[in-house]
Amino acid sequence: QEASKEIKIVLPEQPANLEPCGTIITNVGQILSQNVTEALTVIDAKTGLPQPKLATEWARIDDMTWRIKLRPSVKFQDGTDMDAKAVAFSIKRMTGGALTCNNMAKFGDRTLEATPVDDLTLDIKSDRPEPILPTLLSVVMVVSPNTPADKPVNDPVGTGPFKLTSFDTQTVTMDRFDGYWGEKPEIEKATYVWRSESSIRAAMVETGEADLTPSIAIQDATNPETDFSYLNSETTAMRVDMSKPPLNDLRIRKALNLAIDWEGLKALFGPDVKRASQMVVPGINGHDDSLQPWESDPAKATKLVAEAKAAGVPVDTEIVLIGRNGIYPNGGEAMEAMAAMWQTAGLNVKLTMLDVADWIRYLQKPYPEERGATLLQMMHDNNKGDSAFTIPIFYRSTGQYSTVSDTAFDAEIDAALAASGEERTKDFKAIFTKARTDVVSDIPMFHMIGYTRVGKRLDWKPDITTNSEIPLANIHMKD
Amino acid sequence: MTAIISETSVSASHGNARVVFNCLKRDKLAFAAAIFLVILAIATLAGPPLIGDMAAKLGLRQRNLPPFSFNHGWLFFLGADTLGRPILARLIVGAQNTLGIALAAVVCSMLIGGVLGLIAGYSERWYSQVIQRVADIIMSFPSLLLALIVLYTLGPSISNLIIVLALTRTPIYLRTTRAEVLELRERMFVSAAKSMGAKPLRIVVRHIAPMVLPTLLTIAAIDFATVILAESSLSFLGLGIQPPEFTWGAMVANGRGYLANAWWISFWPGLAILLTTLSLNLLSSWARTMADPQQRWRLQSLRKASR
Amino acid sequence: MLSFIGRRASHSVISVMGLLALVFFLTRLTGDPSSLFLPLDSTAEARAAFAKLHGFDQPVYWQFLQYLRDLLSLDFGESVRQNRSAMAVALEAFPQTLKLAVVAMVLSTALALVVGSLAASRPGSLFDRVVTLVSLSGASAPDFWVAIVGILIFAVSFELLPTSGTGSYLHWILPIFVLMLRPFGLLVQVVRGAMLGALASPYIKTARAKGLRRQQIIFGHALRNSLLPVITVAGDLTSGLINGAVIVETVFGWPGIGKLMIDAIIQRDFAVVQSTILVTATAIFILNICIDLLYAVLDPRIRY
Amino acid sequence: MSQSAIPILSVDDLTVDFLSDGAPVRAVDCVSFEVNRGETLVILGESGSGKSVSTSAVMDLIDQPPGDIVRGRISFEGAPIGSLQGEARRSINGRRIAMIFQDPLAYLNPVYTVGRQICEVFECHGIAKGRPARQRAVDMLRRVGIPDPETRIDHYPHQFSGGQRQRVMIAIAIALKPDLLIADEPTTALDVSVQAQILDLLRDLQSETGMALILITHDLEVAASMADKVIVMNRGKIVEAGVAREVFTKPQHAYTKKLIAALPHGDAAENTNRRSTNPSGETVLRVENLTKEYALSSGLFGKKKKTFLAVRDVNFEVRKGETLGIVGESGSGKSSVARMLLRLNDPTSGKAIFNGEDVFAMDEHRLLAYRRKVQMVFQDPYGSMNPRMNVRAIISEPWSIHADILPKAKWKDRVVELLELVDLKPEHADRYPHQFSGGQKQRIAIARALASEPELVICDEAVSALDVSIQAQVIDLLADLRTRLGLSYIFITHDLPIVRHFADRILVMKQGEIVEEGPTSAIFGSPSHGYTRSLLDATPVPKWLET
Ligand SMILES: Nc1ncnc2c1ncn2[C@@H]1O[C@H](COP(=O)(O)OP(=O)(O)OP(=O)(O)O)[C@@H](O)[C@H]1O
Ligand SMILES: Nc1ncnc2c1ncn2[C@@H]1O[C@H](COP(=O)(O)OP(=O)(O)OP(=O)(O)O)[C@@H](O)[C@H]1O
Ligand SMILES: [Mg+2]
Ligand SMILES: [Mg+2]
Repeated sequence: QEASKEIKIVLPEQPANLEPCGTIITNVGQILSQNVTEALTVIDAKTGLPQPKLATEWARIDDMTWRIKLRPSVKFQDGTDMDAKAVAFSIKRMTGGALTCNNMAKFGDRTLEATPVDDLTLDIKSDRPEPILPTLLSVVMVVSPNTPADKPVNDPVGTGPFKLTSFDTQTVTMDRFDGYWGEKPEIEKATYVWRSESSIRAAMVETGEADLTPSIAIQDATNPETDFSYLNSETTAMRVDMSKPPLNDLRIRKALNLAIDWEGLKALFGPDVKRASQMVVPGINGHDDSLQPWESDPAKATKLVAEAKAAGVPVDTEIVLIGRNGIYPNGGEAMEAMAAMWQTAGLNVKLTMLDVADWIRYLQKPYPEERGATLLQMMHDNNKGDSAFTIPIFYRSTGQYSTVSDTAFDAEIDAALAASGEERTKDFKAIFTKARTDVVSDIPMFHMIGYTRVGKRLDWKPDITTNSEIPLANIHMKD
Repeated sequence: MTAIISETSVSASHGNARVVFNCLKRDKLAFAAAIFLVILAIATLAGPPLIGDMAAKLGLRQRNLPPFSFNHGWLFFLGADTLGRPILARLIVGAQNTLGIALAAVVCSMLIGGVLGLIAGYSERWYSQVIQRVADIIMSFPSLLLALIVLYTLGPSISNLIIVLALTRTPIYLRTTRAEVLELRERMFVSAAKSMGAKPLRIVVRHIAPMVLPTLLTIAAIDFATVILAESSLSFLGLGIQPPEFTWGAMVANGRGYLANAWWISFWPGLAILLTTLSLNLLSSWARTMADPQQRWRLQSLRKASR
Repeated sequence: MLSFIGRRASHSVISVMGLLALVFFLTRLTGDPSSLFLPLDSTAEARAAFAKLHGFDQPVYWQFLQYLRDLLSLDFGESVRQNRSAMAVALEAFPQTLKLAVVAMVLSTALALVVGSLAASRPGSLFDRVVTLVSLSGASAPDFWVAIVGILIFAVSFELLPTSGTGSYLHWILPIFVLMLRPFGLLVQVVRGAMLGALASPYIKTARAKGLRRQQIIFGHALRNSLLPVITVAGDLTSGLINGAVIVETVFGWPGIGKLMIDAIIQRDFAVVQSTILVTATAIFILNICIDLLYAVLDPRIRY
Repeated sequence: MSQSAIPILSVDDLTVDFLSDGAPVRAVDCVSFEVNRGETLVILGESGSGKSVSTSAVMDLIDQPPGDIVRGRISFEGAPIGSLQGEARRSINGRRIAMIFQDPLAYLNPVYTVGRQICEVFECHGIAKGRPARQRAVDMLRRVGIPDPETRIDHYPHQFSGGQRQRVMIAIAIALKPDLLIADEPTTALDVSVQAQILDLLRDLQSETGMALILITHDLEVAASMADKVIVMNRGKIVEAGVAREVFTKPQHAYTKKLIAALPHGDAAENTNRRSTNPSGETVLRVENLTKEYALSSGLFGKKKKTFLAVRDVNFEVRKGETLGIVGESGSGKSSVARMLLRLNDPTSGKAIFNGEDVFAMDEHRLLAYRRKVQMVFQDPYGSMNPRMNVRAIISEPWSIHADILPKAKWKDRVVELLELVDLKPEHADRYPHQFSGGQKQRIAIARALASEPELVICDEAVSALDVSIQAQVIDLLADLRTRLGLSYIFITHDLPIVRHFADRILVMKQGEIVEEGPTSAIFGSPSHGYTRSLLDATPVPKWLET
């Protein structure tokens, strides 16, 4: 039956554009990734390791260079061949600077140079040793060489199993691409719409107006038959500004961790969230399963504060707790609750909720000069499989969000980043342990859970990657 | 002689209060509204010291506690909110900020809008045009943007909140006033006052403003709700009132995500807003009748002759 | 009369230009778009490049001059988010909002005129009381509250209406209903108040002496004399809706200008902010001119 | 008109109260009368005696509450109509019984053209629609003597003069040739010639359709010329009733006697006049070449800007302590002159020199001082009072505007004094304008004008709604003030006996121009202009003297 092969997905936000270079933006990625455009590699959700996609194999030929073999006889949706030239074009388009490219953020300030070796082989050279290049390549969407190189587009042409047919202010639609190189998907047509109210999205799936919606609020996930929870790659935390008294005192920072009623707080985010002890989720290279999160021990927290006070730490100084509106569901309430708990512990915490643009000033360096002691609400999303996307920005003294300045720690981090294999994993774990117990520059809260409502017609389950992609090819119809 | 006059005037003013009260009693709905507002005022003033910090005390284990049970104490009779705090207590404590902000914003915008509207309507000078075009500009200026700008330049605070709310609501009063003035100033009694030598200020204040005021009061009474709700949507941007302070509007907004599961979180504050607005409206409509000599009989005893 | 329109139009053009300038400078006080547009973890260089690409590195007055120059050639700037002309984005969204606003306002005004007049013709009657209570409750209920509960009831429980979106006429019902609540409530009260005064006027006696029907007296004579405040308030409410029926657009997924403007403001997509304001302000200014003309049509004594 | 025929209207024992917090005000007390087909009943009576209220009751125009018809039976053609509602009432009002209201400005809807308001009568009774209705309306306007009816039909009430509005009102009432016409002071604002025309029109209608007429008037000459039967009311009661001739020639009741006696009979006025005795030579006001053009754009997008020359090159002067009477055709620009003198309308050209200073060139400050010295009694007293102010506030307004006139402590007493001067009661001070009869409002307006102790008072039809006895009292008051304080008056009126009695000099206006000017006795003795002569000749003759 024709009709039943069409599905409708309802997203929380309208994608502002469909530029394939912006697939790390959730609502762009959920539409384009794996559907319209594909990358050279994909990250395996369980191991965090890169798997072949448009690239079939890769090897490091020297410190700076990787050689990639491409999948043969792949065609773009406009009929052009996917070859080394096309890939080189895509890499150039992304890194060339003629275009503001969101995905570039994953590369930091690296520069890449791709040179075709033959039709299906190319060399990628970086300006510094890059042990995890194949992981990074998972964010390089390969687009048709006919795509303008200096202008963002809204009608991307890739190699994926679906071809974009329309994009307007109300819907995105895509049809199955018959020339796809891989297995033919069951779904023939997909329509994306968007509603920002979680309860409306849930209602749409319930009434059959839509078939699937990622990320509904926990209070709307009431039907165990259709609502699936999945550990997404997000970790929530509070960043402690270590440079300002009284937060520069370790006892206070520990007390901050201990003062929270973690079990109670958990109720805000649902029974399935996982208490976090570090800033990356399980499955990311470097995650230390054995690292224990802080327990809740308000009595001890109060004691620590009293000790610090006795030692002359100005614990009465006002600590500004900076929250961000709408950062994650119930984020505001969590801040209110935590502020109350810290006040109970004897700290002078004052809550300010800010709009993103204002909040960002506190998140990123350079921090506002006039700030006092601050605690900053934040959320970190590492879905790229490697702790290299986390550790340097938070813990290295040059890190963009870091308040730590410890040269010894910097050196440790640098060594870990240059390492590869087992050693890399071990080093990362050590760093997380140190951050958790000795530095305490942050208060990891929870590894968050996403809830997805999947209509009864579909046979599909969300996983950790759902926040960045919803591959239609994986969705099957029930009977 | 003077003694007699002063004595009679004293008893007259005493009598006036009685007359007004009697008139109020004759309009059942307005009377109920007045009683509600009095209770609200008492609760607002006397409630917070009594309730203390019960309203702010977390109870994460009784999140979203359903209403109508005394198991957790009477404060929980209306249920608990998303952080397990008693809604009833929060309603009482939140009233102060809510009513304060709304009252200040509505009164400011009504006064400013009304005065400017009188000027814009009565005067034919250049500034009348300027006032109107500025009002047009404010009307076209997205209130959210205004809020953001104030937030960025002045920082969030209750007084800035009131400024933003008052500013965005001013044009409606201004334009309504002006429209009525345009018609009123052509009336004969205005000409008559002019011919007696009344200065424009006097004409506007004594003759025109009292005729415009009832309409403004009608709008203001409804605006009360508008302002409370607008304040709650601003709190999404961080311009609203900052936790741990809260208002009814913020409470409503807080329950927004829970309408399907825990309706009571936003229902009670919503109801409080509704009842307050309703009461104000009933009173304003009563006052309107009272102020109009041609309608006042509706509130009078109307003793008929025996037949 | 034409001279009046001309004068008003020229004043309005100046005001709109002033508004644009105001918006231009003030929005730039509200933070740097690059930190919002680029992902949180992008580098300082990337941000600088972005700023350069879009000219944000220039002094503000210079940017403004550029903007003015572009305006002359009807170039309203590019949306940094949507990768297309900001004016196109605004003009695409505006009709959607306008449709909603016009339908909601026409319906609620018409309904309010009838209901308010009838209520005023029998003040204190049961009908009057019910109208007052219902309209006021509607006007003071939080609109998102009504919207969501409406969806839960009519779309989810009874499956009578679609939850949201656009398409058939059924899609219009809930959004229009929600949009009408406040205007209806306010207008009913304004109509009722003005009508009470008008119905007590001597010319109503003349109408009665002529033998006119009750409806003709109420709607023909009294209502006509009460319209001034009504159209003013209705105009103001319309401006409010034109400026964005944000809640309705958000909840019902209606691709209108209100949500667009809010998003653009939050994301500091300046070109879009300016274009949407230009569009809505133009509409509002035109509306206000029309209302001023209406005053003179409705009341021959009014002169400008 | 046989004896046995049932009267077309009979009112029996009508009693009307107005209710409020205090004791009810009895406006009409046990009034009974009847009218037959083709007959004219004239109701005479003191101002405020319940004439308008009792006739309004016939048309069910009294709002209950606050009005309260305590008892009474009203039958039309024998059938009771007191409790008729809806359709049944509609088929009578306007079609069978029509009414001309006393205060035409307030009783015309300000936002509709007069044409529409006339056409409406045809439309709502299903007589005619569209073009034909309009054509009829034009005819009606022509019949009541509105010049250029084709154009004027599209104008709004405020663009008409007082007398013209009154005629529009009449046109509305007689449009359907009703069986019974209630005319409440239909000619107070009309000059004698137009008045004659209207009275003829009414008589024609009576003979044509057998219309019965209830005419309320203060003008005894008019009453005499129209009446078949007369009733006289005083304080809500009928004090005398009978056939016209009897009542006029052999009045029984004291009040009636007083009325008839107060009538300034033609030449008798020459002798018993209240003209100024000591006219000084000092000129208070000199008007030079005053001209007023009204812009006539009907509607918003009015085609071409037409203008209407309402006042043309008018020159006159007013001396200290004298009364300048202005008489003239209705619509001849008298009120326009008055309004310009008070700077309520801007003149198109001309000058008005008040005590040596040009009024039209005064700055704001001087203007205030000027307006203190010059007061006006408006032609529409109701419109000129703020409906939200009670009488006390209205009368004391001049004192609060000009703080130096009277200290606040004395206001209360002075208000009472002024009210008594114009024959109102002290307790009226707490009432609001809408609670008064037409004549009472007019008296309030006079009291207000006198309150500010002016030098010049412009009275625009200031006593036309007053019955002769009160009229005489007010004129005496004015004359007394003039003598004692040297006040000057510009006295605009249609009532020739009054000007003859009161004015020192008279201006006669026609179509915006002064056609004749001179001392009163000269004008009345040897009128030179044709129009003046026609005015003086038009004095009506009692009906019972006609053949
Ligand atoms: N709405 C009202 N409320 C209270 N009293 C009223 C009201 N209308 C009229 N009256 C009183 O009723 C009495 C009769 O009024 P009415 O208008 O019938 O007088 P009238 O005989 O027509 O006088 P005039 O010749 O001055 O017009 C007056 O004393 C007046 O004050
Ligand atoms: N606002 C106006 N617009 C146009 N024409 C007007 C206006 N006011 C008055 N007129 C016309 O000017 C003429 C003079 O009017 P005015 O009121 O001065 O007459 P009047 O002498 O006072 O007459 P009456 O005795 O009937 O009151 C009339 O023909 C009238 O129709
Ligand atoms: Mg009368
Ligand atoms: Mg006149």
